[in-house]
Amino acid sequence: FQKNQPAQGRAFEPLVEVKAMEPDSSVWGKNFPNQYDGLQKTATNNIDTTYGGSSAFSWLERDPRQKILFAGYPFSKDYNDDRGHANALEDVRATKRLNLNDEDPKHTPATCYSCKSSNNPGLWTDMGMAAYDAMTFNEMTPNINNAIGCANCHEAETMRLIATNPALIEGLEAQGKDWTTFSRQEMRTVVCANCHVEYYFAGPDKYLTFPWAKGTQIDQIISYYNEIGFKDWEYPDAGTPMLKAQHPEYEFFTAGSTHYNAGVSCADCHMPYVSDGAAKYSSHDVHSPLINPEQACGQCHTDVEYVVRRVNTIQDQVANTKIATEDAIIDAINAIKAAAANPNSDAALLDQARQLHREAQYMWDFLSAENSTGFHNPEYALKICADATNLARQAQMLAAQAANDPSLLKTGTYYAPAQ
Amino acid sequence: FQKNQPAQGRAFEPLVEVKAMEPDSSVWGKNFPNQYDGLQKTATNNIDTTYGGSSAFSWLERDPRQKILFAGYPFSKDYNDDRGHANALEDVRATKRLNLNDEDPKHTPATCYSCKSSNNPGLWTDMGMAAYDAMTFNEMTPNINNAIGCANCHEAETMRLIATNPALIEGLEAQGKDWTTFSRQEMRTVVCANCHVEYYFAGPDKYLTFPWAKGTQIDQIISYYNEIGFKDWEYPDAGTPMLKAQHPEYEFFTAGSTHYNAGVSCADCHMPYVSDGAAKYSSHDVHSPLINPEQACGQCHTDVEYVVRRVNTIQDQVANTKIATEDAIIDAINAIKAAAANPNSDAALLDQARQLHREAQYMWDFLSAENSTGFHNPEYALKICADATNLARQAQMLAAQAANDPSLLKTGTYYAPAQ
Amino acid sequence: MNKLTIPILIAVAAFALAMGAFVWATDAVAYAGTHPETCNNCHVMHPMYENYYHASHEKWAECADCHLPHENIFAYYFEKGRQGMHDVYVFTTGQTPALIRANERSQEIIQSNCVRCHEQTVESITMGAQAFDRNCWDCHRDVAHGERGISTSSYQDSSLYPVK
Ligand code: HEC
Ligand code: HEC
Ligand code: HEC
Ligand code: HEC
Ligand code: HEC
Ligand code: HEC
Ligand code: HEC
Ligand code: HEC
Ligand code: HEC
Ligand code: HEC
Ligand code: HEC
Ligand code: HEC
Ligand code: HEC
Ligand code: HEC
Ligand SMILES: [Ca+2]
Ligand SMILES: [Ca+2]
Repeated sequence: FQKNQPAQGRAFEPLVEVKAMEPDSSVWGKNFPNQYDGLQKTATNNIDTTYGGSSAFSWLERDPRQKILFAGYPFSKDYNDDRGHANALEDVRATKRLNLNDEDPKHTPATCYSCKSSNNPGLWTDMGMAAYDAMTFNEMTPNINNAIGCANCHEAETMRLIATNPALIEGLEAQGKDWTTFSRQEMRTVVCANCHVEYYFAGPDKYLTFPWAKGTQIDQIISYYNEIGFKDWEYPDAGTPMLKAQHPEYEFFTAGSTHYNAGVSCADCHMPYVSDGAAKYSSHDVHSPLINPEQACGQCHTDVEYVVRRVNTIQDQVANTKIATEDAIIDAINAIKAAAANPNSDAALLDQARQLHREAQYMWDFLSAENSTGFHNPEYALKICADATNLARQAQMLAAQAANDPSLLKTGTYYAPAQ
Repeated sequence: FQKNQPAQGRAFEPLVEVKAMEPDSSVWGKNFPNQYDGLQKTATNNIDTTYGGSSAFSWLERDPRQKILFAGYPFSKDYNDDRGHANALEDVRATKRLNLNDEDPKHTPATCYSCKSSNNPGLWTDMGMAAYDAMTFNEMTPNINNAIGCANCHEAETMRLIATNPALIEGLEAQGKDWTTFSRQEMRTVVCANCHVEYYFAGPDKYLTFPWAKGTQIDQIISYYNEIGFKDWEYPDAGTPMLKAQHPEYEFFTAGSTHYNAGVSCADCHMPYVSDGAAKYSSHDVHSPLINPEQACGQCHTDVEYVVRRVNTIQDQVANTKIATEDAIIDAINAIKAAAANPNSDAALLDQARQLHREAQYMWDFLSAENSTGFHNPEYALKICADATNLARQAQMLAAQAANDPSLLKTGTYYAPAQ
Repeated sequence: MNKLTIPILIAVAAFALAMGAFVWATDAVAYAGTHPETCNNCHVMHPMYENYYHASHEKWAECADCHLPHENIFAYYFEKGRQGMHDVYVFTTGQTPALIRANERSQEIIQSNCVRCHEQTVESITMGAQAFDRNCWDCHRDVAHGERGISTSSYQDSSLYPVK
């Protein structure tokens, strides 16, 4: 039925038959012990790199500006770096961002399980995604007992890579794309887009949606959100209708990066071939390629030491520029707050300021929530910083104009001692 | 005498003996006809690329913002793209930037010939660079009768690549570097730094100087200029002490670009090997590598079409971001002008605004005057845009604070109809 | 017969046996030949073989043409033995590194071989007062082992999943 993937025998006889969408990876593991072992290893990984790695260190501690930037939103309470796939369930259940009071209209929906468990493909097929998403997180919990597993990426019968998340299928359709026509190499990137993408919850029933109808570039996503008038939260005291970006690895990488344009896929770097005796297989121990650069980068680059040094250069440059952008946004926030508190402020100008704050911060977040510290697309990262800083400064200027108060133009307010 | 270059015979017998620093390239050409032919070809090149190429198109027409940015300085009168080496003399004599009135204290000095002629190495040796630079352009003209030639790059006896410009030797020495210890591969970049570098004229006698004592990165150069209190001109009505950046290809490329870090030299791309029968030699027809990418890039990159497409992506991104920076600087200029016209403005704040305008515009110019539209170092280019925009917006904000006038915060003033 | 003869004979026999087993187990005799297939005997050499086979020099040169010195026959066989024993030792003792890279000595050998065959072509660029201080493959990155160098994986072949 899938146009791109003709039925095809495996090179060997499976030991056990795995039923469609089997949530338990250990069953698949009987046929494919190397892959299963790899997936298991992601549970205990803990090596860190300069900017990433596998421990769940806190971003709010590492970069306290983010506490200000996310004020009023659960991300200001708890925001850690990601860990290996096998931890997904434990981590989503443990985060302080959850609101488990089902009476509260802002309670966490079941949708938050969407990218954390291999039970999902089966549940979505049985009950439909709309019904799944309409449940609360608490209500869904008993149905979920496996972390990410084989069923999230593979079709059991053929072991093909597939789109399992209905939101991905719909997100592609909205752009007129049909994933079943994709080549194998494309699927080695698209399979990650089941999860490593920007998303939002549409409507009161929290329907999982990827904001891709206008395209997956940052300005297209922003104009999509503006058009539907969506906001994730309102910034306290400033009144800005904010957007939160989440792990847009797929959108960021595919926006003309050098590796994407050269035909490189996520799996090339994050799941390089390794050998076990004579058998070659894809490493399912997915983590930062800087932990095993010989395998991850050495397959294409002869001078591995050089490319790793290069990653450092790029990440340092992005990390520093990102901080300058954060400072500009914080200056804007403080100015908008003051202008909003001033009853004489011009409402129209203030709204313009808020709109620019909204866009500047979303742009910054798009880059910041992307987990490679710019490496997946260095020039895009720096261009986004340049644009976001420009908008943030203009937001501040508009706030000062709204309040007709040049004293709101102070810069470096993050560093100023709190009054 | 040169530590890195042990005396050693040539592989073949020269036909004629070329005397040291021979200014006439046709004499050298008798021994090396291929190289001489190449140099000759640079006279008639006229193919243009999207952002560069060999015709002398006007930057002021292509990007009229530059007329505003250079207001009050000769660059606002005439500023063309560079052409091939053989045109250097014709072009320097023809530019409307010259001031040939020797009575005017602002007359053009002989220093302007420094990078345009193969007569220079001989003249510098005979009279010393200080005496050379103290003459006027008019006075020097009779001594100069050859455009750029072999003597600018080679030592006649050995054909080694050498530093011929005393300003380069001194600029390196100021950083504790001795060019005679450089390897051959390093010289394939450093020989271009005889000319393709940022420079200024020190003191009343216009002594040619490279501002490298603190290093060749942009912030090091800015802090050098700030420390010596140098300015090229004062921005009309704004009163900003401005700096003009000139063709800092060397500084830009060597600031950690991916190709520089990988050991690639200017000559690798701009003077690729070509073959004459069985033997290969360096193309001396120096121009944009996008005109012959198979040779220039294909030696290292198999997929030439891919890398050329990549250059386009990078240049488009840089060109667009650069325009946003120009807009921000123009907004700042207009605000500073207004604040300067306001007798009640706070002088200290206004000076701070000017300082930021000076730095923002120099940063922008460093990127803009660099002739590869960012390709020589894409991330550096975009980081510089981000920083320059940030400073320009802050300059505008300080001007508004100085005049205590939020109406100076208007943005997009370049697009506003002139009053 | 000296009273040491028997122990010596035993020692020699044991040594011969051990060497024989070693040679048999590792297929070390393979090193005597020059066929690229010989090097490919060793599965860790397979990527280099595979990529070499598809690169431009397969028509002209065998592994040994580039990887062994050719100044004279002694240097050739000495290096062949030295390098061969080293590879066999590393391989049989399971110390094969994740990433096999030519060491400095090999690089010098390879460079001298490039120049040996292409002397005429490169004469005018390698000549002069300054040492030619780069490797030919700094530019010609793919002539020897193809685009993918020592890649253990080929590009994912999209034709395996033909569209429609
Ligand atoms: C060319 C190689 C390459 C490709 C292709 C690539 N990545 Fe990465 N990825 C990296 C590097 C390098 C890092 C930085 C790791 C670090 O900072 O330790 C990274 C970081 C990440 C991280 C964070 C890892 C951590 O340490 O926490 C995630 C998640 C990720 N990538 C997902 C993806 C996805 C999804 C795709 C495809 C859309 C992708 N990557 C494509 C090289 C790559
Ligand atoms: C079913 C959803 C899903 C799919 C499909 C998926 N990921 Fe993930 N990925 C996650 C989640 C959730 C986490 C974070 C888990 C945690 O922090 O507990 C994660 C974490 C990661 C990390 C960080 C690991 C570390 O050690 O820090 C990397 C790298 C990564 N994924 C890459 C990929 C790549 C590459 C693909 C495609 C081949 C992929 N992921 C497919 C959901 C997914
Ligand atoms: C479209 C897929 C998707 C949805 C929906 C999703 N996540 Fe995730 N989640 C991911 C991916 C991918 C990662 C790993 C990358 C990262 O951390 O940036 C992740 C990481 C996490 C982590 C570990 C890192 C951290 O942020 O502390 C937590 C906790 C988490 N998610 C909670 C949630 C909650 C709560 C929701 C619902 C509000 C949710 N997720 C919805 C894909 C998703
Ligand atoms: C995060 C996504 C993801 C998960 C989870 C996942 N795989 Fe894979 N798997 C891949 C990718 C990507 C490939 C490479 C496919 C290709 O090149 O066509 C792959 C390849 C394979 C292959 C083909 C041989 C190879 O190694 O290249 C097998 C068999 C396989 N996986 C088994 C499993 C099993 C068993 C599990 C569960 C224990 C599992 N996979 C979980 C993404 C995943
Ligand atoms: C499947 C092949 C492949 C893999 C795997 C791969 N690369 Fe690349 N890489 C490329 C190609 C192709 C280019 C484009 C340049 C070229 O044509 O040589 C490139 C370019 C680069 C560049 C130059 C771009 C720049 O901005 O400086 C760096 C650095 C780099 N890669 C680092 C890495 C690192 C680090 C990894 C591992 C995490 C990696 N690559 C994995 C194929 C790959
Ligand atoms: C990796 C290849 C590469 C290297 C190394 C390199 N360049 Fe370039 N250079 C380019 C490309 C590509 C362009 C853009 C040409 C265009 O836009 O048409 C360019 C443009 C230029 C131009 C403008 C040409 C024109 O079309 O007007 C000059 C001048 C220049 N480079 C000088 C240098 C100098 C000096 C160095 C060393 C400090 C250097 N380049 C190093 C590739 C390179
Ligand atoms: C003696 C000074 C000098 C030296 C040395 C020098 N250049 Fe130039 N170069 C110039 C001048 C002056 C021009 C502009 C001539 C004009 O526009 O008439 C120029 C123009 C160029 C151009 C533009 C050509 C075009 O067609 O647009 C390129 C590319 C270039 N140089 C590269 C190099 C490289 C690479 C090196 C070193 C190998 C080098 N130059 C060494 C002074 C020099
Ligand atoms: C340190 C070397 C150096 C000095 C000193 C120098 N130039 Fe140049 N000049 C160059 C290089 C390199 C180029 C080609 C790159 C470019 O145009 O950006 C160039 C290009 C030019 C061009 C052709 C392109 C254009 O801008 O229209 C003119 C005209 C010119 N120079 C005039 C002058 C004048 C007048 C002076 C003295 C004020 C001067 N130069 C001093 C190195 C120098
Ligand atoms: C803009 C600088 C420049 C000028 C002007 C110049 N050369 Fe060169 N020349 C070079 C560079 C760079 C090399 C490469 C040297 C190397 O790789 O060691 C070179 C190499 C050579 C070589 C060595 C063989 C080869 O082609 O690589 C000869 C011979 C030579 N040049 C002759 C001349 C002659 C004759 C002239 C004048 C007609 C001349 N050059 C003008 C920069 C220049
Ligand atoms: C002497 C060798 C050499 C030459 C000549 C050369 N390159 Fe490269 N190039 C490299 C190396 C080495 C890298 C680093 C990545 C890698 O290891 O493949 C690279 C990386 C790149 C990249 C990836 C970086 C990115 O930001 O996307 C592009 C694009 C590129 N080169 C374009 C060009 C173009 C265009 C030319 C010709 C004008 C050129 N190169 C000439 C050696 C060279
Ligand atoms: C045309 C010359 C040539 C031939 C033929 C050749 N090689 Fe190489 N080999 C090279 C070069 C060049 C390198 C790269 C050295 C470097 O990058 O430092 C290399 C590197 C290697 C390496 C180390 C891996 C690395 O990238 O450093 C191995 C192992 C190797 N070759 C084995 C072989 C085998 C086995 C064969 C025959 C199947 C072979 N070579 C044929 C030129 C050659
Ligand atoms: C017994 C298995 C085996 C065979 C047969 C074999 N190799 Fe290797 N080779 C290895 C191992 C193991 C290494 C890694 C050694 C190291 O890194 O110290 C290696 C490393 C190398 C290297 C890189 C290290 C260096 O010396 O620079 C080259 C080049 C090389 N082999 C060439 C060859 C050639 C040519 C042949 C055929 C004549 C060959 N090999 C046959 C096992 C083998
Ligand atoms: C055994 C002799 C031999 C050795 C060793 C050798 N080559 Fe060649 N090479 C040839 C022959 C024969 C040709 C084809 C005829 C020609 O173009 O001269 C060739 C062609 C080439 C070509 C042009 C065709 C192409 O593939 O682009 C290049 C470049 C080249 N060799 C570079 C090298 C380099 C670099 C090395 C060392 C790593 C090397 N060669 C080692 C014999 C050799
Ligand atoms: C700076 C880059 C560079 C270096 C280093 C280099 N080459 Fe080349 N080589 C080239 C280019 C560019 C060409 C293509 C010339 C043409 O197209 O006419 C070439 C062509 C060749 C050719 C083919 C000539 C023909 O007739 O088509 C051979 C053979 C060759 N090189 C061998 C070598 C050898 C051997 C070395 C080391 C001594 C070497 N090269 C070093 C850039 C380089
Ligand atoms: Ca992580
Ligand atoms: Ca030009």
